[in-house]
Amino acid sequence: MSILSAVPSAPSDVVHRRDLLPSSVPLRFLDSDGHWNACGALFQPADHELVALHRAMVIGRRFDTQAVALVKQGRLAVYPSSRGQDACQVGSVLALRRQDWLFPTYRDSVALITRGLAPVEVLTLLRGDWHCGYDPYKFRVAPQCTPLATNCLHAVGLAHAARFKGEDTVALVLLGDGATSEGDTHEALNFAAVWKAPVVFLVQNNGYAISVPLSKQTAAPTLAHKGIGYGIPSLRVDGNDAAAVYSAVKEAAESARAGGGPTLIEAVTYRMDAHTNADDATRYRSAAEVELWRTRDPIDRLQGYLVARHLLDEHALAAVHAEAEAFAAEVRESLSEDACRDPADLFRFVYTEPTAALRAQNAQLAAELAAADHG
Amino acid sequence: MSILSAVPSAPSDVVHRRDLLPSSVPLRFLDSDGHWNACGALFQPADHELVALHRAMVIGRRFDTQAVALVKQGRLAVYPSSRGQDACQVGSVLALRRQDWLFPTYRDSVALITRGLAPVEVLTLLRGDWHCGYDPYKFRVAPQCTPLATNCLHAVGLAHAARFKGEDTVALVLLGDGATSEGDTHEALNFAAVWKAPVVFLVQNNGYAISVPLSKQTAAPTLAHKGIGYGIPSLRVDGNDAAAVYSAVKEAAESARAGGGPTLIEAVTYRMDAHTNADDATRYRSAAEVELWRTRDPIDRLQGYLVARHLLDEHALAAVHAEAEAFAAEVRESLSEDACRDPADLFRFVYTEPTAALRAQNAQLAAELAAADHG
Amino acid sequence: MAELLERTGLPAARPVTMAAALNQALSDSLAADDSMLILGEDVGTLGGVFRITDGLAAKFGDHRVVDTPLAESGIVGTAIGMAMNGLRPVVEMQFDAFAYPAFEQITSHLAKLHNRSRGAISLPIVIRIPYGGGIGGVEHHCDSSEVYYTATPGLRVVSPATPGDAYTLLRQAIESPDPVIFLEPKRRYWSSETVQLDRTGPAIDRAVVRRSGSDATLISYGGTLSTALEAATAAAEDGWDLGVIDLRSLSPFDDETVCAAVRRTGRAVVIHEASGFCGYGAEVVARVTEQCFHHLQAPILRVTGFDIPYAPPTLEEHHLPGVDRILDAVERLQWNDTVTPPRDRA
Amino acid sequence: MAELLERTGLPAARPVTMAAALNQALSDSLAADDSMLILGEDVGTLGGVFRITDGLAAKFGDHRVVDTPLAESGIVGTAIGMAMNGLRPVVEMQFDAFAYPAFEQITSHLAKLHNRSRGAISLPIVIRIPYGGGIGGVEHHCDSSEVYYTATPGLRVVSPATPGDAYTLLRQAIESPDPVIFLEPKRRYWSSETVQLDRTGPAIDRAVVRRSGSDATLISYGGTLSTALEAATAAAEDGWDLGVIDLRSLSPFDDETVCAAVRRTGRAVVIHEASGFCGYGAEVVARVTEQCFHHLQAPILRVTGFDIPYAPPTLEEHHLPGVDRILDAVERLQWNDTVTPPRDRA
Ligand SMILES: Cc1ncc(C[n+]2csc(CCOP(=O)(O)OP(=O)(O)O)c2C)c(N)n1
Ligand SMILES: Cc1ncc(C[n+]2csc(CCOP(=O)(O)OP(=O)(O)O)c2C)c(N)n1
Ligand SMILES: [Mg+2]
Ligand SMILES: [Mg+2]
Repeated sequence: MSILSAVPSAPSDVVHRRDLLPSSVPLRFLDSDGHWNACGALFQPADHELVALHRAMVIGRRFDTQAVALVKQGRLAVYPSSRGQDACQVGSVLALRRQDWLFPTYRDSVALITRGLAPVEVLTLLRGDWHCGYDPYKFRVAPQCTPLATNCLHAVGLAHAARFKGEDTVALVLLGDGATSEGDTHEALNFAAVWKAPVVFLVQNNGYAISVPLSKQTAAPTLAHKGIGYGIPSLRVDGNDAAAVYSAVKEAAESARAGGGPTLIEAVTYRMDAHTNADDATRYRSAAEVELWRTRDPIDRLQGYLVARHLLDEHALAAVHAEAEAFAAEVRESLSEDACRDPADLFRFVYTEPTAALRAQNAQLAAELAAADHG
Repeated sequence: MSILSAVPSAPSDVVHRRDLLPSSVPLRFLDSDGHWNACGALFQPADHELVALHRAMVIGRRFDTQAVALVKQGRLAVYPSSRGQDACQVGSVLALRRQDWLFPTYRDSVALITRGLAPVEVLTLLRGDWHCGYDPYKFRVAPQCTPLATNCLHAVGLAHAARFKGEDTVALVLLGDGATSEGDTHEALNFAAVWKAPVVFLVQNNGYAISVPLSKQTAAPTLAHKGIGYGIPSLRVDGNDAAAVYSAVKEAAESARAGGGPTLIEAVTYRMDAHTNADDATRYRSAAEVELWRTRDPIDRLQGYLVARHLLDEHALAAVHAEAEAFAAEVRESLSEDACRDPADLFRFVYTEPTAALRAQNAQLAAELAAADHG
Repeated sequence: MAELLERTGLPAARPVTMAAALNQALSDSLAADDSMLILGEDVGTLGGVFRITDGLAAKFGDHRVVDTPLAESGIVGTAIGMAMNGLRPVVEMQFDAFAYPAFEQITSHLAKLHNRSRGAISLPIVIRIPYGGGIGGVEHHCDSSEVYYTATPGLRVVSPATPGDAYTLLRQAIESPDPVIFLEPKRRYWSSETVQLDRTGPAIDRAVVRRSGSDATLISYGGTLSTALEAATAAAEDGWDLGVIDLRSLSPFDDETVCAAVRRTGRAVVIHEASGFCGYGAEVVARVTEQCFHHLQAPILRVTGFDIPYAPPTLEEHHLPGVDRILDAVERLQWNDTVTPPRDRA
Repeated sequence: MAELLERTGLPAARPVTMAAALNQALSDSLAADDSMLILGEDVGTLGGVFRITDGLAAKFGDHRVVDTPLAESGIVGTAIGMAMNGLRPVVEMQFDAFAYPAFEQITSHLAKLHNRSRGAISLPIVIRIPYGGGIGGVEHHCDSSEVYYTATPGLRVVSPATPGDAYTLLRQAIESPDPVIFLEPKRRYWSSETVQLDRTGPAIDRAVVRRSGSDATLISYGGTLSTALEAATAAAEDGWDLGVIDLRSLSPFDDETVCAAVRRTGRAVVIHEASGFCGYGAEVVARVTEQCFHHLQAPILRVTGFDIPYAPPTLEEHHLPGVDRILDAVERLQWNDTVTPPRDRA
C-alpha cells in the first residue's frame, strides 16, 4: 500500500505470468473409456477417495432422478437437474472441510445432498414451500442462489471476513458458463484477487445457458482464460472426471488456505436433462450431441475404473445402489405429505422485529382466514 | 450458430491464443529523452503526422491550463484536468476518421477539443449550464459520460448497429483504470467480442481512481491482460508517447474496420493535476512521484524529437504556440458572459413531447417567476 | 380487407391469448420496420422462456432476433448505443427481478439521455418485462417492480391487461419515440379474448373505462384488472354498481379519465398486487384525492399486496388481492345508511 | 463525565457540522465494535470525497476502513458476504446515482436474505448514500433516490436533517440488526448546530415534532426540513402557526406521530425535493389521508421537485422546493374566510 507501489508500472517490463493461464488440455485422470492417465498438474486422489466419490455420485444421481420423478408426480413444482454434472457436484463438495463454505446455485441440489443436507430441506424451495428450506449455518451452505453470479460476491465477502477474523475457512462458489457473462462475476474475481480472499470459483461449463450455447456467450479461448485478467491462477478440468474435479478443487482450496488467494476452475461438462422440467431442450440441441455426452458419463467412467482395479466388487456395488435406493425412498417419504404452511410466516422474517404495519397486515390476514373458516 | 458449434469443446486441445496477450514491454517509439526506437509491432507514423500530433497536444494543453484558470476565476464550476495524458487524448482522436464515433468521459475534454468541438460547447456541462453542451451527431461524439464504464456498452451497441446497417464506422471508447473494475466494462468487452463489434477500448491507466492506486484496483499483471479472457487482442502502450498511442489506435481501428472485431489498448500514463480542482492530490500521492512523471512529459518528448530532426524549427514552434494562445483567448472570450438560461428548458426535453403534467409544472414555474418579477 | 391485413396482420377477430397477441405485435413490428430488432436471453432459438418471441428468429433471422450474452446491463447498454445509431431495439428481460442488473443503464441513461442531449438523442427503446406473480413462481420471478420505473422521469411505463390491448399497446410502445418500460402481467399470458388485433386504439397515455359504474370506482391495471372486473361483477349480483378503470399507462398518468370517474362516484379503490407501501397506488390516491377532494365521500382505499418480499408459491394466494379483499374495501367506503353495502343485502 | 465520554466520545455540547457528526458516529462505532468496518471508494487514504471518513483509516487501520476496487455491486455484494460471517459493514456510496449498479444486490439480496432464510441470516449492514442536490453538482450527483429503497420491503430507510440527529441516527443504524439505507442530505453536510452528540434519542423508527403548530402541519425530512422550518418561521411573522414534523424514518413510517399532528391541524403539506410523481410524498398523503380523512379541511398537498431529471446547477434553484413554494401551498389549503392566510395579512 506504499505510495510507490502506486506508481503505474512506468514503461518497463512486467512479469508476464503465463503461469496463470490454464493448461491447453483439460486436466483429467480418467478418460471416457475409464483409462487412468497420470496428470502431473494435479495430486492423485487415494483409492478410498475414489471409492467415496463413486458412492456419492451414485447416491446423488439417484436423488436427482427421484426429484425429476417427483416433479412428474406433482410433488415438486420445478427441478433443475444436474444429471451429467455429477462429477462437479460431488467432486467439488467432497474436497471441502466442515469449516469451509459452499455457495451453490439452483442447479446444485446434488452438491447440497453431498454436503449432508436433508433432502426435504434442499427441496423446500422447489416444492414452493418457502424460499430457503435450511439453516445456512448448519452445514455452511448459503441459500441456493437464483440471481446469476450474485453469489460470487457473497462468497468473496464471507471468505474475506473469515481471514479478517483469523478463521481457517475457504469459500467455494459454483456458477455456470452463462453466469460468467454477468458483471458480478467480474467484480467478484477482481475483489477476490485484490484481497487475496480464500475463494475457489468453480465454473460448471455445461455448454449452455438455458438455450444459449457457449459460442454466443463468449469468444474466449476457454473460460479459464479469464483468470489471468485478474491475476488469478486458472485450471481447466474435465468436468466429467470426478477425480480431476476433486483434486483440482482440493488443491485450489489448500492454496487459498495457505494465503495464495483465489483460483478459477473451469470444469467442462454437460447437462443431460433440459434446463428444468419446464424447458424443452430439443428446441436448441441435437440428439446426436446428447448421445455424444452420454458416452462420457462420469459415473460409468469411474465405476469402470474401480471395478477393473478391484476397488469395487459386485457386493460393494450392490451395497451402494441399495443405499441409494433407501435414500430415494427417504426422499419420497419426506415429501409425501405437504408441509404445514403458516401464513403468519409471511410477516415474521421481513425484519428482525415485525413493524407495526406488518403486525397489522398479519392481523388483517388472520381475520380474513378466520372469517373464511366460519363463512 | 450451428448446433455443433455449441458443443462445449469436449476435453480436447484448445488453441492457446497467447497472441492475444500484450507485449511484455509497453509499445513505444519515443522514450522520455526523446530518442526514437523502432517498434516492430506498430506501423510508424509519417513525419507530418508527428507534427500534427505535436500541434494538437500544444493546443490541447493550452486549453487544459486555460480551463483550470477559469475554474479559479469562478467561470467554471469544476474541471477534471487531463494534463499529462495529452498523448492519449490527442493520439487516439487523431487516429479516427470523420465517420468514426468517440465515447469520452468527464476526463476527456481535450479529446473533444481535438475532435473539433467548440470550447464553449465542451465546457457547458462543467460551467453548470446544461448537461451536454453539444450535438453528439455533429462530430460523432457521445455526451461526456460520468457513470463509469457505462459508455463502453453504448460504444459497443453503436458499433454493432453500424455493422448491422452496413456502415463503415468504428467506435472508440475511453475509460480509466478504475473503470475497468466495473461490471459494465466486463459486459462491454464480452458483447464486443461475441459480436465482433468494431470497437476500440482505450484504457487511460493514469495509476489512480481519484485517490485509489492501481494496486488496490487490480492484481492483474497489467490491465491489457484482461483482453484474452474475452478473446480480444490487447496492446499495452506508453501512454505518454503520442506516436505509439496514435499508431496503436489506428491499427486497432483498421483491424475493427476489416472485421477483426474489438481491441483492448492499455495506455500507461499519469494525471499531473488533481482528480478535479475539488480534489487534494497531496493526500494520496507524493511530490516525488509527480516529479518522476514530469520527466516523462508527452509534449517535451515529441517536441525534442521533432526539433532534433528539424521537423520543427523556431518559427513553426512559435506559430503553434501563437495558435494555442489565440485559441485560449477564444476560450476566455466564449465563456466571458453567462449563457442565457431558460427555466422552460427543464421541461422541454424530458420526453419528445412534454406531458400534460410537465406543461402544468412549466406553467406553474413561469407564474412564480412572473410574480417574483412584479413582487 | 387487404388494408385490414396490412393494418393488423390478422384476418379478423379470433380467440387470442395475450402471449400470442404480443408475439403478433412483435412480428408485425419486425415486418413493418427494418430498424427494429429484438434483444434478450433465449429470445432467439428458444423463442423466450414464455415463448413470446416464438418463431421470430426463424422468420426474421438471428441478426434481428438476437440471443445475447447473459448480462442485463449489457443488453440495455448496447440497446442504448444501437438506438443512438438509428435502430429500434425491443429488449426482453427474462423476469422482473432480472432487470435489476440493468438499473443504472435504465435510470441514468435510458431515462435521461434525451434530456441530457437537449433532445438531440432519441432512444425509442422498449424494455419488455414479464412482471408480477400468480403463476406459482419462486422468488425473484414474481416482483411487481413498476414503481422503480414510474418514479423515474423520462420513462414511459405501460402495462396491458387484455390480449387485445397487449397488441395495441406494444405496437404503440415500439412506435413511441420515447423509451418505454412495457410491463407484461405474466399471469395473464394465457388468458384468451376474442378480438381483432388492431394497432390503433386509445392513445398510449390514456386510461380506459372497462366498466362504468355509479357507486364506486375500481382503479387497476395489468394483472389485477381482471380481479377488479370480477369484483364488480360479483358486486353487481348484489345490485351494486361499480365502475372499473384500466390505467394502461402508469407513467404518464391519465388524470382526466380517472378523475372524471371518481368525481362521479365519490368513492374509489385502487388495486394492484405490488406492495402497498410506496407502491404505485400511493400516487393514484394522492393525486386523485388532491383533484377530487370535495367529491370524495370517503378516503380512496388501496387493496394491494402486503409489504413483504413476494410470497412463496404455496402462500401467494394470501398475498395477492382477491375479489373478497376488494369487496371488503368497497364496504369500508363509509356508506351512509341511505345506501347499504352489497353484502348486507345478500 | 467519564460515562458521558463513553457514551458520546465528546465532552459536551459544541458547534458541530453534520459532516463532523457523521465522522464522529463512525469513529465511535469503530471503537465500540471490532466487527464493524467501512467499505467504499476513496474512504481510506482520502477520507471520502466529502471527508466523512476523514482520519478513520489512520486511526483504525486500512483493514477496518477499506478502499475497495471501483465497483458498487461488488462493494454491496461482498458486504453481504461479510455480514453473513458476523461482520457489520458500513458501506459508503460516493453519490446517489452511483449506488444504482448495486441495485440488484440491494433489492434481491440485502432486502430479502433475512426473509429468504427464515431469519437465520441477519444482515446488519448500513449503506450510506449522500443524496439530493442543492450543492451545484452536475448530473448523477444530485438524485433523490429514496423511493427506490422505501418501495423495497426488508430495508429500513432513514435520513437525518440535523447534525445532532445525524450522529444519533447513524449510531442507531449501525446497531440495527436490519439492513439500513442511510440517506445523507449532502447539502446539509456543512450545516452546523451546537449540540451534544448522543447515541440515545428517539427510536430509529420514530418521527419527531421539530415545531408544534395549530394551523397546519408541514411534513418533511432530510435536505428540505430546514426549508420547512424557515417557511414556518416566515409564516409565524404573519401570525401563522405552522407545525413541522421531521420524519427521520422513511421506512417504516411513523403513523402515530404524524397522524396525531395532522388530526390536530386538519391541514398538511408534504415537502421533499425528489420528483413528486410516485415520490415518497405520495405514500405520506395516501396513508395519512386514509387515517385522518374526516379531520382534513383540505387535501394534503405536496411541494416537491418537478417530474424531471435533476436540473443543471444553474437552474436547480427553480427545481428545489423553497420557502415561497411552501407558503403558496399553505395558502392553497382552502382556508374558509374566518381565518385569513398569512400573505393577505402581511
Ligand atoms: C441475473 C439473472 N438473469 C437471468 C436469469 C434467468 N436464468 C436462470 S438460469 C439461466 C441460465 C444460466 O446458465 P448458466 O449460468 O450456464 O447455468 P446453468 O443453468 O447452465 O447451470 C438464466 C438466464 C437469472 N436467474 N438471473
Ligand atoms: C458508477 C460510478 N461510480 C463512482 C463514480 C465516482 N467517480 C467519478 S471519477 C472516479 C474515479 C475514476 O477513476 P478512473 O476510472 O481511473 O478514471 P480517471 O478519473 O483516473 O480518469 C469515481 C470513483 C462514478 N462517476 N461512477
Ligand atoms: Mg450452463
Ligand atoms: Mg485513473
